[in-house]
Amino acid sequence: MIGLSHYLIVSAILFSIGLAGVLRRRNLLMLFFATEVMLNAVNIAFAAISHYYNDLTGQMFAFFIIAIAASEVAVGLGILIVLYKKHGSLDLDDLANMRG
Amino acid sequence: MFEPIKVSMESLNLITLAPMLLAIAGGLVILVLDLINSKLHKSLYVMLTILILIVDFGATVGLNVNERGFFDVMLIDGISIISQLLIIVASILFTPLALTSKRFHEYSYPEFFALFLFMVAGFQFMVASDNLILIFVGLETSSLSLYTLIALHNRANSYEAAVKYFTMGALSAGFFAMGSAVVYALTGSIELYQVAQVLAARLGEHGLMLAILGSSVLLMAAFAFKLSLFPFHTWAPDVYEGASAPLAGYMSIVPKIAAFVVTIRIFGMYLDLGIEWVRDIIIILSVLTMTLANVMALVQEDVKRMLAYSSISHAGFIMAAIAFDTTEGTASIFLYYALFMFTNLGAFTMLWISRHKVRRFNARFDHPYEKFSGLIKIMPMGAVIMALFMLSLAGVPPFSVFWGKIYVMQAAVNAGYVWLAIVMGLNSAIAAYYYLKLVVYMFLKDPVKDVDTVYYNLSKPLMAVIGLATVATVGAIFYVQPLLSYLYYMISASGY
Amino acid sequence: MENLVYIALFAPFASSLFAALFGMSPKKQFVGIVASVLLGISLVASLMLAAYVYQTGNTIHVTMMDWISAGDLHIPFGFVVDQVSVTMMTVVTLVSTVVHIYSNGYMDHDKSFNRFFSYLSAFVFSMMVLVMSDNFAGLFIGWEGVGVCSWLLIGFWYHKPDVSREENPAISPSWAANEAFIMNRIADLGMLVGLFIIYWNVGSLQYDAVFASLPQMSGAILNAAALFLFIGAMGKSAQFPLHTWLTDAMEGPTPVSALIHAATMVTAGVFLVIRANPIFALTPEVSYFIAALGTFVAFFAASMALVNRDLKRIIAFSTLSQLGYMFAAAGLGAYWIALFHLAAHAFFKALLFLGAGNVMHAMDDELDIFKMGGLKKAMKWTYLYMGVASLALAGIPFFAGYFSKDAIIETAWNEGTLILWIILVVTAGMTAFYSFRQVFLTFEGDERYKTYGFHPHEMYKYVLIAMSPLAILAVIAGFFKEPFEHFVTQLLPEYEMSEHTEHLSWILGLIVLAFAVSGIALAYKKYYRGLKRDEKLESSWYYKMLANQYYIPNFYEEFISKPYAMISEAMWNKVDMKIVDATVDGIAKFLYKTGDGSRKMQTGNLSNYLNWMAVGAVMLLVVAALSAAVIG
Amino acid sequence: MDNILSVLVFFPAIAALLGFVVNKESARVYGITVAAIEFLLSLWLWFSFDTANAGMQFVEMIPLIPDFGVNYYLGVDGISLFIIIMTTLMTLIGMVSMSIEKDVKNMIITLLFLEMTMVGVFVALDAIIFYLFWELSLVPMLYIIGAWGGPLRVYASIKFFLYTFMGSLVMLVGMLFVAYIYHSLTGVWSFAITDWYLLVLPVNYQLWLFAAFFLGFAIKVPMFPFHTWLPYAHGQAPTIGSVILAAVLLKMGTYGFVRFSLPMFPDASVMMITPIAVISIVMVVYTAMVAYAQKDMKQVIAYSSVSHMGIIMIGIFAMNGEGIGGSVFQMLSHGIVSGALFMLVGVIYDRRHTKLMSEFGGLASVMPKYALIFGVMLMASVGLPLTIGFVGEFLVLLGFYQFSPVMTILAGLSIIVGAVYMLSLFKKSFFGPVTKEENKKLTDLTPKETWSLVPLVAIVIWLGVYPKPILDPINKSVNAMLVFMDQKAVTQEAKDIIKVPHAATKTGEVK
Repeated sequence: MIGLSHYLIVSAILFSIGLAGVLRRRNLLMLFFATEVMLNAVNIAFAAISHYYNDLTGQMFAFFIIAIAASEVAVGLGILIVLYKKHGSLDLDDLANMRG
Repeated sequence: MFEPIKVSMESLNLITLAPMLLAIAGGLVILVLDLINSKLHKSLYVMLTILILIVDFGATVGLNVNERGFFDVMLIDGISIISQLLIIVASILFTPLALTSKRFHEYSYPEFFALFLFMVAGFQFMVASDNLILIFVGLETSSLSLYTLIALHNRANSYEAAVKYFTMGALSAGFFAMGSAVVYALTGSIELYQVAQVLAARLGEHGLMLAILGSSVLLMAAFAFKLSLFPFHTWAPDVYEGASAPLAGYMSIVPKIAAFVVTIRIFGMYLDLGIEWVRDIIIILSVLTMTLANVMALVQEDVKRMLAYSSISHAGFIMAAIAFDTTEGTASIFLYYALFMFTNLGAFTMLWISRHKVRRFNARFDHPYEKFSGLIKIMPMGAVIMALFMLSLAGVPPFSVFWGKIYVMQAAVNAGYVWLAIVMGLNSAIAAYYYLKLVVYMFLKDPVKDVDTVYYNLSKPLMAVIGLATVATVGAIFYVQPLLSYLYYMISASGY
Repeated sequence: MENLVYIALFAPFASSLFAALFGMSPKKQFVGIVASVLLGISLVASLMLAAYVYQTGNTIHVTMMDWISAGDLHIPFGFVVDQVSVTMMTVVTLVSTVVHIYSNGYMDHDKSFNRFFSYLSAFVFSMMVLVMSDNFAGLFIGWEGVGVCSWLLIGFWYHKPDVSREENPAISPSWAANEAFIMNRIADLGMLVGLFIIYWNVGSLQYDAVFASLPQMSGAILNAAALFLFIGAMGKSAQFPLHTWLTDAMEGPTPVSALIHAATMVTAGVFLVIRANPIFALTPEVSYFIAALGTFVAFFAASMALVNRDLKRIIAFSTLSQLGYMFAAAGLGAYWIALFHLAAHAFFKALLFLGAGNVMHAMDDELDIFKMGGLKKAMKWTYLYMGVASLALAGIPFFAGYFSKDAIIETAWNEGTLILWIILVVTAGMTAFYSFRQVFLTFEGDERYKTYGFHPHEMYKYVLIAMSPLAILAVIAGFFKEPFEHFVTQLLPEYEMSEHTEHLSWILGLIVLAFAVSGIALAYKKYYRGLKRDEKLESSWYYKMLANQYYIPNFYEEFISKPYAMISEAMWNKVDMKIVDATVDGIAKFLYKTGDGSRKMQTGNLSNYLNWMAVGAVMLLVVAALSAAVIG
Repeated sequence: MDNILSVLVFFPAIAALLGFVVNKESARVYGITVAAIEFLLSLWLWFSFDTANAGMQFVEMIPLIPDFGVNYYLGVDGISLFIIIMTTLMTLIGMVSMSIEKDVKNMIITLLFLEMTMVGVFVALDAIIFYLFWELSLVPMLYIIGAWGGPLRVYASIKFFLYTFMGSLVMLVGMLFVAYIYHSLTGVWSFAITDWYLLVLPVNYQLWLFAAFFLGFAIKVPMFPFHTWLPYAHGQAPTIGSVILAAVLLKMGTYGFVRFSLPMFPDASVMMITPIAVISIVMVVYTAMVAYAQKDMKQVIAYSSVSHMGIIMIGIFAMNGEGIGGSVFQMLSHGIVSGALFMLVGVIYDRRHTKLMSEFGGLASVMPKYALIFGVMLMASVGLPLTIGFVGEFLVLLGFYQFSPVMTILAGLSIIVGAVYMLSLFKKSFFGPVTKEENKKLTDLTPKETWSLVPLVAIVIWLGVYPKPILDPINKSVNAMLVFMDQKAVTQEAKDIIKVPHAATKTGEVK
């Protein structure tokens, strides 16, 4: 029987994968995907907990996260496109003009 | 079986939503105006924005203390009102900086002002709720707007800044969401007051502390990012540098006020529950932040970057106040920001008026120290005023930041953290060095040749802003008392 | 009478101010005259006061105004004219007046003529304050005042450059002046401590209050007070080991040497002991120490005088030696005899110095007696004066020194301090020898000065006349011994010889006389005919040691001055700059370095930033877990 | 005129603001006029001061931040009165003698602001107002050193600022802590010193607070080993800067000890006598030796300041009327004398643009008037009786003797080592033949210089001969303070050591 803890473990694994992606990826686009993975991991958790408590709040939260993730992508991709136009690259390591 | 949902308008208490709605509506109006006539001058938008914010301010002032509204997700307590007021005032003060004598292209887009108003609304939502969803929505609304505004500055550095801020913001959003999920898992609620009740009831349970630890660390990481606390501060110098000076100044105040309010709500709750290690991590973060940011600021070559580190350090300084969990401590946060606001406004405005389209002094920086060399000879009043702001930031009495500092330190002493007060004092002394460095450049060095255009961007509105900032910085001693008693009243009314 | 007190006191002050008005202008003869007249007025006033005190036996006590009052301390400017102070006043004003008149002639060609009179009168004023004050603090004012005037006057010819010690043992007038001032300061610290002891045990610094409360004070405190006061006296009266400044002080103009470094200032130490006799009378150990030290110095100084070639230094050593005699007397309790010798010594020693001044004036400031000889032809009167003074100094009967010095030697016998007596007697012989060695080498024998191209001439007439009172007193002062004793013992304790001593006194006198006469005879034998250098003697170690003042100045230089300078240098370069300041700068540098180091985390690379965030989260977790574990 | 203190504080400040409008050429006259009026006002203050009253006079109190206990609270007593007068006097004289050619107007405005802060420090009776003026005084001085100073001016000025700033921030924490205690005991926030005096603190609190205040004051004094900013500051500062710095700014530290540390923490003060005396003796002897090693005239005087401040410190901790009264008097004395000495060095620096003693020699022959005044000041500096320097030094040593004879003797070495470096300076510069060609044609004091120095000479002698008019009010307030400390002290040891003068017990005056 798949219980709450299973969902939570999946969520935690997904979150960790996302985090690892954020930390390791050099390509900005991949990095965005990684953050999406993290947010979706949270969504799984919320949905599962919501079910567990039989409470709708968690699902609501998940919906909001989906919405926000969508707008994040919108804004983020917009910035990325401009950046790509300017730089011609989405590699993180090229993006270190300001430091110190 | 299904009962019709009855929602009475009174119970919704929509007035609590009015301020944010006003700002959003204002933003929409600006967009519509642009649709009708796309040739309108930026000054119209600036003035419209200010007007909208003034109305917003009026609506906020009119709110009653300790009310809830809109299915109880809106929380209008004392700190929500004062923080909204501070946010709006700061927004009003920073808006006229668009009216430079030289044209900077982001301000020619009406979208800039619409986004600005949406951002303000987002911050207002953040502070006016104890519902984690609403906080998250407000946070993201404001952040996404802010990223865009930064990118609008249309320079290579701005994009870089926006991307860095955005990416790290996304990660912190992940942390926040995960943290909320853990809280939800623990308590079955995302309303902070219910969370507090549940936790209080279950606090003795075995293993609960571990979960609380996880949630609070995730949430703390999310807000430490927003508050630019060490080691989550790394974005701040780059973003300040990449953003335009007004936006950088704005970022040093408003998002932090909003984030502080949320931090107070969440971690104040933990502290009230008697979870002592929260206090420790707050203090450690605070000490690390103010010290390391200070020493890093010592070695900066660019004034704006130095001010970025200085803002980080100030944030660290104030962060400690949360750990005291006293009315004075909470009051000191708002007092500090209220006073800091004017000085920082002035300082960043001074940078803004000296901003050139091309870098004339240094290939990398817009505002290297050399640029201000001998400013006393070129524009004496400008130099004196800038020096006043620097001294204020350094905490020299009787300028505004001093009163904030002393109040935070008094709160520390009262809460029994005398050593922390001493650390704060010593940090202020270290900080004095880099502020003085600018004073030294302005007053004690000779001008670099061919610097006729230091006050390149100066215009009447900017002069007015600087004048206001100067008066507020110098005359702080005269309004600290009413400000303090108002803050005190509001904060104690909301039980902090 | 009060007015007389103020006249006596302030006439020199007025004189000083008057001369100071012209201090920077070229020589004005009237400045000297006015100064001399004002000093004369002071002398007359002092004499009138002396007569008054002598006749009525009353003392005059005036309080001018408050000086310092703080806490419980109240110090007024108060002056007292009693038997002791009036004696000192008379001696001081008399010698001063003579010296002032003398200086008109001596400083004739000096471009700083006016300035000289200003300093000289200022000195007299300070000296008067010193002797007349009714409290220790007032005495200290005068004490320091004479010190400063002495500094000014020794360094009067400040423009002279420093030379090596071989060329001039005093290096330069300004060097000598500083040496004198600093050495005196060392002693003054002792004196101050003495005052503090008195104040905190008595609650006042007034003489009468202090002396009245002596019986209630413990022996240890009295001893300490006496000892510290005497340390003060040692500096001013140039007692060993603080004696080197006195001979170097001869760099000053000769009238200064006569007035300050023979007749008045250097006797201030003796005066202090006499003035504070109630304290010293209660502290026999300290008193005995004083007597022993005085005796030692008497001998020690005389030994150095034996071989010296410098006209003025010889007299300076003799002064030192005679001061030793005075301290011996005072230490042995014969305060009035000490005072008597002080007065008598003032007359003949001033005369001796002024005579030396005449010689210098004649010899273009040459001081080496080996280069003189046979001056009697050119300087008959000076020869006479110096001869008389030397006779008095040697203690030849019926001259002043005979009465006073013999009394001291007799006292030493009377007290049963046989060793002191022997030393003092031997010293008397040495005194006679070096005095006449000097007189003979200067005035008698072959006229060596001719080979050096000098053209000696006698001093101005009026100067010689002005010196005459001193000469007369040097001869006759001794005859006033009885009335003097009667007069001052109204205030000072009586000192009577025991019957046994009384009985032997003529033998004792004869012994002393024998020593003195044989000293003169030896001098006559060796030097009357002229200078015969004895190479072997002069190259002997003891001759060299004496000629180099036992190498004490060299010792001071090597072991005090130089190390002090070296340590100071090290304190500055090593400690202050390298340790104290470097620590401060080090902290600043450390912070700066930390900044430089920590900014490296700001790589600009977004990936690193994100990693930092993760690190931060982990760090928070660790800290929170640790904290939770500790707190529980 | 009850608000004369406010007038004294803000008159120069307002004048400074108006000074921005004054024409450059007239700025100097403007400054001198303002300073002269300020000086006359301070004399009027003295004139209307009730010498029979030991307490605070001309008290003004306006609430500023009542919720936080900060009031605009001013007053003077015998201790601060004369320091204020000295401040206005030295500012006036400094301005008259000023030889700066560059940016005179800026200098005048800066000096007037500085004067406000200096007067403010000495009249403030509210700790926060005190702190405000205390910190604010750093800014004009930073500018004076940094803008008109020598080659190392920036380093020197920043060092000066940061060092003192650091110390005073710790002191600020101390102040906040006292306020906290006051609040927790009375339920009222107050930073008024007179309120704080009433607090009877346990000994351990006293010690900690003493330490906090000590750091702030000690750096300002400056006490060994916190003194190294001073030689740099003096060495680089222009003459006027050194004059004000030595005469007034250093006094803030010692004044702080008298105003805060002693009455507020009597037991801690008594317990700290020995350590402080040891430090002070080190200051006296060590810095005097360092002074002797200097090659630069100004550095000699700079280090001599440290040495003299050591004497003042010892006097303050003598815990009796003689010592504390003497200390306060010595503050005035040192202000006048060191100010004058710095002016004198400035005179020669203006002519030769060097301060190295090796460059001179024989100045007495070339500049007799200069040598005369230098000589008088030198004698005052070494503490010759009948000059102003003696009275204070004598009283201090006398006072401290009661506590420890041995340490008094060690401190008394001051009169020897002081003479050593001063006389050596005088000999090197003024005596001997005129060796350097440049020195042969030096002109003696100009009328401007003469007229700024002669009043100081007059004061040096007047107060040396007749210090009573100043010593009496000082004494009165000091006695009252001692009575008060004695009553307040918690431990018997402290009560034993604090000596209340008989004069004070007789009249039974209590503040």
